[in-house]
Amino acid sequence: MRGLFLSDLGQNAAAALVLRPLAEAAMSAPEKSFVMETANSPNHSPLNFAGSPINKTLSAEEKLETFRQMVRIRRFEQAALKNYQKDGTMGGFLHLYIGQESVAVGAASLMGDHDHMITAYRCHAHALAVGMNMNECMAELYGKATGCSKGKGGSMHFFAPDKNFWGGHGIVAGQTPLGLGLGYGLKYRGLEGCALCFLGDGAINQGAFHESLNIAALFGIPVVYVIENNGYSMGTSQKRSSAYKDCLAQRSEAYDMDWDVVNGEDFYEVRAKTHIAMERARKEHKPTILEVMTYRYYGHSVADANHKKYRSPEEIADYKKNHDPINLWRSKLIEEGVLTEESSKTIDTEAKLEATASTKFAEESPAPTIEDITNDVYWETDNNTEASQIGRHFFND
Amino acid sequence: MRGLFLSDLGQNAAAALVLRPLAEAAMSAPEKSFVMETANSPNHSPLNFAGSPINKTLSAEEKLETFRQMVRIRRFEQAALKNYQKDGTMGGFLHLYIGQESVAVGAASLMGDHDHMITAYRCHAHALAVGMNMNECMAELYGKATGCSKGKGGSMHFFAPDKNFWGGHGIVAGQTPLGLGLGYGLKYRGLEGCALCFLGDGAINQGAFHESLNIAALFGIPVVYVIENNGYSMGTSQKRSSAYKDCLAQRSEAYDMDWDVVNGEDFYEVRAKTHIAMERARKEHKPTILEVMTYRYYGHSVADANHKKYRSPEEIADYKKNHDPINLWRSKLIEEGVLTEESSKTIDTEAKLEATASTKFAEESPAPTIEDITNDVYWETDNNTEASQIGRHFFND
Amino acid sequence: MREIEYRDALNEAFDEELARDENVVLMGEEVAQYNGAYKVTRGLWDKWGDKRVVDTPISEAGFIGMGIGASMLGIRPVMELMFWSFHSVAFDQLVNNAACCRYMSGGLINVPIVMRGPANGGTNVGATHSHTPEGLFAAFPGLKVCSPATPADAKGMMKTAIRDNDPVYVMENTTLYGNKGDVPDPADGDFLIPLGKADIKREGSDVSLIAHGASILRCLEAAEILASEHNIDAEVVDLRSIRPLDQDAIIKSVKKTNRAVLVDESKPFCGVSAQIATLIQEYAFDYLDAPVKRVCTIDAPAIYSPHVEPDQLPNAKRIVAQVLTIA
Amino acid sequence: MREIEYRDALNEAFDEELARDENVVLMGEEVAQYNGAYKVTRGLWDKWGDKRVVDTPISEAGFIGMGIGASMLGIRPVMELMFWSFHSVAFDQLVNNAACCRYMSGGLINVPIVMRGPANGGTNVGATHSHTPEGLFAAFPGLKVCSPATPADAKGMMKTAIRDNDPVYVMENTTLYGNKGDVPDPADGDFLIPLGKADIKREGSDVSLIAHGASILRCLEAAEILASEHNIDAEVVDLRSIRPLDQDAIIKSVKKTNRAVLVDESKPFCGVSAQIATLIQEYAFDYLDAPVKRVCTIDAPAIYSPHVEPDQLPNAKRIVAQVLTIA
Ligand SMILES: Cc1ncc(C[n+]2csc(CCOP(=O)(O)OP(=O)(O)O)c2C)c(N)n1
Ligand SMILES: Cc1ncc(C[n+]2csc(CCOP(=O)(O)OP(=O)(O)O)c2C)c(N)n1
Ligand SMILES: [Mg+2]
Ligand SMILES: [Mg+2]
Repeated sequence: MRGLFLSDLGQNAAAALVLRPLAEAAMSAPEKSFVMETANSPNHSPLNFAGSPINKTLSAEEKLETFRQMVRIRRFEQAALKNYQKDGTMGGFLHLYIGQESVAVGAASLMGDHDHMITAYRCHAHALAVGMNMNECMAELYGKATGCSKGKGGSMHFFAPDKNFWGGHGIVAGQTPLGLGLGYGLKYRGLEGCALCFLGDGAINQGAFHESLNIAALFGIPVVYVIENNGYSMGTSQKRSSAYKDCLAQRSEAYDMDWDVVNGEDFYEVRAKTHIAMERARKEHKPTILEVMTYRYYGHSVADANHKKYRSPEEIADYKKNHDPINLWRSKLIEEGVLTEESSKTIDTEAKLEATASTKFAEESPAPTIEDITNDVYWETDNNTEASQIGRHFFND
Repeated sequence: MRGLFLSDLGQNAAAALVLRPLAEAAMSAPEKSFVMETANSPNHSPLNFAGSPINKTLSAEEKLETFRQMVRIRRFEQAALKNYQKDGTMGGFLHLYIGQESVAVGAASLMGDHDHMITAYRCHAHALAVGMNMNECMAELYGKATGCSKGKGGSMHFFAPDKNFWGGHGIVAGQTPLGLGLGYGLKYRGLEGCALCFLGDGAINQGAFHESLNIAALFGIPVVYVIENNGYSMGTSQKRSSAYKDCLAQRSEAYDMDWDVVNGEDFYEVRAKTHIAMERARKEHKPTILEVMTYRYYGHSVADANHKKYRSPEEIADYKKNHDPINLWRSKLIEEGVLTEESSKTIDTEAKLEATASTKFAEESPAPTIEDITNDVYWETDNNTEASQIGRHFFND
Repeated sequence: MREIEYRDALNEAFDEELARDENVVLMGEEVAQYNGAYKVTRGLWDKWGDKRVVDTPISEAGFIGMGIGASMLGIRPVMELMFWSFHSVAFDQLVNNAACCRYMSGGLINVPIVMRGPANGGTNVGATHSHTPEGLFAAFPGLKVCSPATPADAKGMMKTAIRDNDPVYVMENTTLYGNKGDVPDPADGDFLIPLGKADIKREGSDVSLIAHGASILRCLEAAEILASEHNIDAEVVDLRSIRPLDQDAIIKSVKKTNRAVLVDESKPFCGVSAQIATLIQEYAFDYLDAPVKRVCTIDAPAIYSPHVEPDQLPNAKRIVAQVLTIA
Repeated sequence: MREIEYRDALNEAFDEELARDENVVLMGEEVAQYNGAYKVTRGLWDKWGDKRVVDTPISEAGFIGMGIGASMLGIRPVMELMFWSFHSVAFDQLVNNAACCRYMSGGLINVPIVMRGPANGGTNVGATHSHTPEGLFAAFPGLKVCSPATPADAKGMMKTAIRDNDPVYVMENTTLYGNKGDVPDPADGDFLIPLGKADIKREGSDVSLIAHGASILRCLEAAEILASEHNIDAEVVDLRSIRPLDQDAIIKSVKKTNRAVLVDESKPFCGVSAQIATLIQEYAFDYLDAPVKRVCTIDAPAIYSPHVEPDQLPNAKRIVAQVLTIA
């Protein structure tokens, strides 16, 4: 099935062409006619989503900015990997997103003031995409007090509520009810916005996700669940972890909910389809499941020594060579005359320098202290409120 | 929607007529042609499942026996209700099944040596249907040492492993992975059988159920999930608790699993469709969801004082008058010449007497003792094994 | 003062807080149209409508997680578990997302939720429905847990819990809902009881009976028997709040009486009483004339039988007997 | 004797029990084709095949409940939680169905399952992945819990757990998997260590250090420092099994040394150490020369930072300091 995907967008994407009535029905009129046209194009050749209204509105500078973000994310993670392997100072897990950059950046590029994002442990890209800076992110990996979570969260737990980013969560699918809650909060407050909640292809089999889907559909919650389908949950292929008919997103039909399948290597498609789902959430208070076909080049985490066993080296090489979202986006932008080989190099060099600088920042930052351990547990004690003075809150002998 | 059900089998049942390809595909040839015929009968009049092969094999005595079971269950529960209200000696909850009898009895009548059953807290009928006797059941309600669970389980927790009955479970949907496990155990041991796992229409929104469905389909587990859809979870109607397309059973499609909708007031239909699902499990190791449309006359439990508020008295009265599964089965059997008014009365009288006798048995039985509290916790300590002699197992001061 | 029922005291707390803060929203199974399985939210849906009082599907992980997510945006969900026992299907949301998000974000996120519902045995509903998880949740730093024994405490602590900016888990009790007690009139002003403050429900000098929730009533009964039949003057310390915990009040009482019997409906292994015993032996070591003793629920899953369950739980008889072993 | 790694000792236990009893089946996420996230089940799928070693989806409630259901039919599932921390998404199955089915059926049902996986901090994986729930589960009557500190204990107790007819929850430790230790050769016969039997890992006379799991290694380090730098002769009692608990060994040691420091990677509130302290003050009251002291994980969610996490956990330095307060 993954093989198919390589050659012709695969079974899931093909299914999307055939089985998209709900998504279409919910589209605004111009979007709809756009997709209808392309969906009818002969022999399922890759669709051209550049003409989608939401992509047409992109200025050259905005396009460059998304490219820059993707490059920055990749360079940040490559630096993180190097740092991780350099010595033992970085601890815990390191789940790299390399290969999937178009997904987080595409979605983040659509976020307005009242749109919120939440994801799982593979969260560096989402963090940078919403505007967190490399310094605070790298320092967090180093467990430093200057990290975005003061060294308390680590790689899996980046947060930036001021940028509408709510983590970074380690328990598989544990974030899915939280994402629902973000949407609930928006609707409760009467704000026109939506929650973008990311999860993996393996995460869909957790009970909390299904409970969330039912409530989302029943209550009409403005949430978009984005399954980043990279084909594997750790060493387990999609086929070995999930029962499904045509694709994973289709599980939404059980709840009479809209869905779509997205070719993640096409930045325009990610934006076009995510935008439709976000609008459906914002304007109609209707949830959607999007399944974005993507791929991670590295193992599940840096500790995953097996990742060339459960996937063939050819498969990985083919993705890198023919389906890399950054390469494809670069080609497209060069083709469009928005980017040149040279400016592309500059962006890349800047990103590398920024990553190097963030490493230096992280290395030179102070570590948290033992006293810090018991801060950030309770709002009340952190703020030394009257309430916090009453009774014992901590029980260290 | 419930209103529709009253007049013409309702939306769910209508959906079943239209959307049944999976179920049909899995039928054995004669069953299939049988259903095809009736499904084509004009203007959706109730189908006649009497001619289904599994029903044709029923002897007159067997038919009478199923009737007797249904009557016994109703009389047992009516006695239990009376006893519950008599004085305070019966404790806890009492969830009555009255109105739903055809479902448990229909399914139980199909069980062979290697078929197993498990259900939720509304379990008296299933217990009696698999052959547990009224004495042990009534004594359990009384919390007596002679009860099926020695007074330790109560109304929600009847068990009879020797009769392939595994409870009686109080946490909504908590039994659904256990039912999966029974099927897993059968397959592991190479036995041709299946697990019948019952749950309510409200229970389908629990995460554990969805996890079970995915595993059931993925691993090919011989389990039949029977949603007893009585229209309400406590005071919440199906519409207010679940998002769905045409019917609840259809959620199985998310896992590429077979499903069907069953008119629970028709004993022949319950048997015919349950049999198909059981055979699919036994022979093909394929799970099914069946949704049986049924109704409870009483409140959620005896403590439910509201049940005439969230349902109209007319609705309840209509079910009792026009859709009572026992009445309908009686009429059918009289029509077939299997039962007479007189023999029906005798069966009823015997059932009443049996229930009265069980009340006496329960009342006169001894209560468990304080010492009994710490029995039945560990197999090892109960059996006084060598292992149980090592270390402290209980921590009472 | 007015006498009102424990359930009505809670109801009043919700009503007042719904009026005070438009971000307060009640949710749970059957809390709205059905008025609550135990009628604690009676009339509130009628009064406040669909937005403020919300019926949820039977999806505890889903709706509790939803409440946590919404609370991060400033909503203040007050969520009912029809029984606290059903925590088991939402445990991840309760102990990870509610308790750890603040920490893992380095303090950037607040989770001002209240989880509430009854947590008690004694109504013959069997092992799965009779859990008393006060200690279980208090064990997780980041959470607060309280367990009011009287209508006044129920109202005052519930209002405090709703205003608290951290997750507070309030353990009510089906056997207390119908109890009446004095509760200040709302006309006399906002009535709040802080978390972390114990209450001496009976003064005494010979032995400290330390408990919370319904066990307080058992202690008071036992104290009467001890006084009348054994000439023992027991002090009854109501912890009210398990975390934060009024350690000072505990230690002060034990230093006065030199003897303590802890009464705790938890199971004995690692129950709240184990924590209190540990603190007493540490902080009042030189004042103890006898070991700290405990009266807990007899160590087995909750038995159904109404004939035996009362004896599995702490009761006056068992408390008196335990006191006599050290008096 | 052979020296082998803790992970290989476990692996050997599985292999032997798979051979001994055809009802034994290993299951969990990545246990088969991937050889286990921590390689504890390495080679077993190759050897025993799809039926006996089973990869599951990420559905802990689903597959653990499935194992419990299958165990009622006589299968003996040995189920891995990739981290014990993930108990939170399967809690209902773990504490209700596994712990209570026997009871609620009046003893008609057996649930001979083993749940296993690592339960520890110290690897910088943050709050949600560093829970140590020994006490949490031991609190539920019906469950057994053990926590081996050495390769030999790991093998011997795992084999016993698999043969036990009740649910046994084995808490392993990622920081121990690579440790080597003597384990008897299989050629010398079946090697079993009973549950409920503590092990004196170091004899001493001045103070009892009581612990389990990786904390035992911290105690042994501390004991060396206490001996060499402070002339204090510490006894190290390894509980090994939390429930059943070898209370006799604990009390015997304390009666000898008259002082106890409990070392416990749980959080302090209602942790295993609270239960042990309670028992000691009750059963060795007259023998105690000082309060029982504890060294627990500092009371906050697990911090990520590798610079600080070692100090949040019990370590030799903190143990020595605590011993010195009562020595
Ligand atoms: C409840 C739970 N179970 C297991 C794990 C361990 N685990 C972490 S990530 C992962 C695989 C998830 O795969 P997927 O959802 O496809 O996301 P991806 O890693 O591919 O981004 C597993 C099994 C966990 N963190 N939480
Ligand atoms: C996890 C959990 N949540 C809530 C409850 C309380 N409860 C018991 S039965 C019930 C309604 C279930 O309705 P349904 O599944 O339709 O079954 P029915 O009672 O109609 O047979 C509820 C909410 C419970 N026992 N367990
Ligand atoms: Mg994946
Ligand atoms: Mg129902």
